[in-house]
Amino acid sequence: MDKTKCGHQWEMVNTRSGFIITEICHKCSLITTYFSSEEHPPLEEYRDGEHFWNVMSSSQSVQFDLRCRLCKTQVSFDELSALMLCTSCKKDCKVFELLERGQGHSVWVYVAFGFKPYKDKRQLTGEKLGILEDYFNMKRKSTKSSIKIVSHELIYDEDSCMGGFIMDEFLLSLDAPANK
Amino acid sequence: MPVTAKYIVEVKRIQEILNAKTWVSNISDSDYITGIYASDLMSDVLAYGKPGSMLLTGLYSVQAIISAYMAEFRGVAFIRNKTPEEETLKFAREKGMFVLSTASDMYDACIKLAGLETVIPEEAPEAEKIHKSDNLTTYTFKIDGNDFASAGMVSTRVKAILKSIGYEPEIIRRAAISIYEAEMNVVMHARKAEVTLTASDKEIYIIVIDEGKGIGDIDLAMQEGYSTATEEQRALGFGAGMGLPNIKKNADKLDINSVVDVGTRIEITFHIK
Amino acid sequence: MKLKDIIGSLSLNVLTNLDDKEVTGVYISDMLSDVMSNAKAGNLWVTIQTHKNIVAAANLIDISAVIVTQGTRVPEETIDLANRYNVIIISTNDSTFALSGKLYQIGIK
Amino acid sequence: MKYYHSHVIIQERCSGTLNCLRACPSRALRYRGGKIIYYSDLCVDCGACIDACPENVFLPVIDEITDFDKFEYKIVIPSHTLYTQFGANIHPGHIHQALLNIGFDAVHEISKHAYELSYVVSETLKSETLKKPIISNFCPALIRLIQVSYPNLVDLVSPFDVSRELAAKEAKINYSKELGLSMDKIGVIFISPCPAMVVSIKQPAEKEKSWIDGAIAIKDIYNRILPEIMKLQNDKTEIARQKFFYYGRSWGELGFILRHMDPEHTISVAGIDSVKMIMDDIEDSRLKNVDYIEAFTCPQGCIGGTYCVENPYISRHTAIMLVKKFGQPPERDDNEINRKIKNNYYKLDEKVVPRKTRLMESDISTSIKKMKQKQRILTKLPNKNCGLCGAPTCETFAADCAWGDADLTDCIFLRSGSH
Repeated sequence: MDKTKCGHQWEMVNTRSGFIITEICHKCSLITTYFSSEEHPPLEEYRDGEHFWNVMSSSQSVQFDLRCRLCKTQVSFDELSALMLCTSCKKDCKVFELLERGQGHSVWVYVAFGFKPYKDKRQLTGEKLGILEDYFNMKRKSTKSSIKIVSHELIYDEDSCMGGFIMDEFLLSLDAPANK
Repeated sequence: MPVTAKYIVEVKRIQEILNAKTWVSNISDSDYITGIYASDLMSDVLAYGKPGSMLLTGLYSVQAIISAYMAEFRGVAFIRNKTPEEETLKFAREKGMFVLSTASDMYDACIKLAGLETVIPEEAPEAEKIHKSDNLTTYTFKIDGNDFASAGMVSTRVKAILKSIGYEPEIIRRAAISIYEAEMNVVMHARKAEVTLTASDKEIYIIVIDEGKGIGDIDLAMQEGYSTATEEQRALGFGAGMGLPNIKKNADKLDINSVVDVGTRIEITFHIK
Repeated sequence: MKLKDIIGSLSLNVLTNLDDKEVTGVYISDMLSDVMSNAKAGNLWVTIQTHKNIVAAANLIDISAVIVTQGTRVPEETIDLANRYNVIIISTNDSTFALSGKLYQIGIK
Repeated sequence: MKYYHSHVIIQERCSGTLNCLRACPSRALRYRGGKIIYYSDLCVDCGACIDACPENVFLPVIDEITDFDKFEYKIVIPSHTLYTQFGANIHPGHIHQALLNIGFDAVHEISKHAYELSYVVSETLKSETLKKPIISNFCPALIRLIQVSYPNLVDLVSPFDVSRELAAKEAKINYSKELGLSMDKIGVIFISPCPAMVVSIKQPAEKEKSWIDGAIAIKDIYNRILPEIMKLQNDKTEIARQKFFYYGRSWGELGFILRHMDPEHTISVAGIDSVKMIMDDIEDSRLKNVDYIEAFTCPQGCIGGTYCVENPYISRHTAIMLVKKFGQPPERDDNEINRKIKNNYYKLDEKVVPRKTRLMESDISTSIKKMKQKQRILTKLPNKNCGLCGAPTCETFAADCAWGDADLTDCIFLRSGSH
């Protein structure tokens, strides 16, 4: 079968549970994020080249691949750390612009975040974002709305992002996130 | 009609029904659990889980077993064939808990186990409802008769708890005064007593049950200035005969039951507005 | 099965706007990442999570409704967001386990 | 609300001795992930951490003398406590002269105002309808303690401004008139015995803004004025008896506010644990016939402050000797004071209000849920208070877990199951 012509039907395979760990170097304030299948992040500060890493947070999460039922093409999404539903924001942000444009047509914008530091790590390609978007839209039954997945690169200021993250940061903590 | 579920199931039945793999057993054939709590959120396990239950969870962190232990659960069953970590198993072995895993997902596991539930309809008296609700916390304290040196300790601790919960200062003040007076009564007139504080979003409820000489005439004891304190006690500034009247003045509800030469039971209630 | 029938027969509290949807199956989890990877469109999602992030997950998967158990108070913020995204949030005082039994009894497999 | 605090934490200096955790009476400190965690909402600025840390991790935030060069005219108000730091043979006049020698333009004495204030309070206490006992607001750490732990008592806090503020107000107004300078060109600097008073100047609990422009620690100024004092002693300099040199009868030790009041209906207490006992008694209405309470969180009163140099017991002795040798009551014009009372000259603009802490939930049900979790956790903890989890006690650890700030696995006893 010609894979380029296949009208892919994606399914989620090879799901792996683990933790998204965020660390900060207290010397240069650089932040790094990575996926680990080990529950316990390094407790003590450790040195890696010129950086001194300290754990900031760890959230339970999953990694997965998408595979086409028809042509068996398998795409890994190891570059994806989390999806965030954009809800409201400053006007200058391109993602919010997209959201405002889409609202009337019920297009909901999700931002796919990669792992930090963004410039040093492989990030999701536009093609992969498209596949992910197709997968979720196909999975959805609703005809009234659809979703759009965009890269974190469109965000104006990540630190002020107030969207809804699909990650499980607070499961282990005894404080229910509702009260945060 | 209020319905309470009675759930008593042998652990080996659970194993069979869920077709579960046993990682740590620590259980005899006749061991049973009295409830099932299905959750991935450990804060709720601690807040609402009932002792004797089993935790059904998809959270495979070691926190799961620790939270189950804190909530006095008998064991944990992991769903979706999760392989528990060695640390979890070690903890379970040390604390005498069981660890199972099943291929079912949460809904599947729940409905299989739900069939075992014996549902007994039960008329719950209105008064007991609040004490059966999840929104309360209970503390017990002991008081020794004649221990003037420690008098006031219970009141201080109760006050600290009420403050942490965040009740209005006014109600805390009234509760503190009432408990202090009740405490003094025990110290002066009884051998020992147990104080139980139940705090909820609807009321603060305090029971003081003492073993002692009891109150012969409650109406008389409720009169300001009436006192059976000894001369020595009065010389020290105690026993002005204001104890019970003062509680009545401060409490929203006061119930006294007493049997001479056996003891007294005082129930003090404060309503939260 | 229709959502309105389920709400009616189990007398659940609807916290958001309600339009009737077809319910297919139940998914129980308090982990958003788990819901994202395992729940199916049309599922009833049973959880005790109340953070606004549940709206992001429910909308992504096109969940028919979220049922919050244990009478947990759902923050305004979550309800507002759910209304914006047509996500339905329902609440019950039952525990997750007790509710599953009832859902099964009324015939949701 | 962002609270101003008396110290900054220099994390790099900390090797994890845990001394501060145990010393902190408000349980505001934790040690997690190699760092000190500071719950500033619980902090009462008592300075115990500054004293307890052998590595100087807690750096007091305090002004330097050069910070005041921007003012055209600098008036210094020494805390009573300063006079007790040099021994009983040093006349307070020499201390004043030494302060002038190092560059201040004027010294304004505080004890006149303390004396005046005690009269104001005594007059007020005669009122039958007043809610009693009145709690002295002299010690700012006590005010923070009441705001955080005894919210029911805020109404009892003295409604009058404290002597150091009254002194600053008078100095600023008078000098401004005398010199023809606008008030913002006149700097009033307080010499403080403790971090709490510094905070009360930077962020007063009961008014918009302090009359004082800045504060210097006694220990910082000590080394500057000591050589000057020694020089004055050697030269046998006559003490200039300028008109603002009043020698009050008291110097900041426990009991000094009460000197001028009726001892039958007053209680004096110092040291944070003892203060808490008294506050508990007030809450339970257990103190009968007490009209006024003077309380200090430092042991022995202000002479036990973190910024003092001398041992408080020696300071106490010095204080007694100073009163005996040089003490003379300042003149007091009761009619003038009565007039000012009528004009609300002494009254504070705002009331002290309770402070919300991180442990207070918005609704009772959530609170109860948390308390229940805490209680359940606590029963499973070893109650050894070892501090290895990074919390000072098992109880604080249980609360931290319930409020989501700590992980159960931080407890080494829970992990290894060795109890």
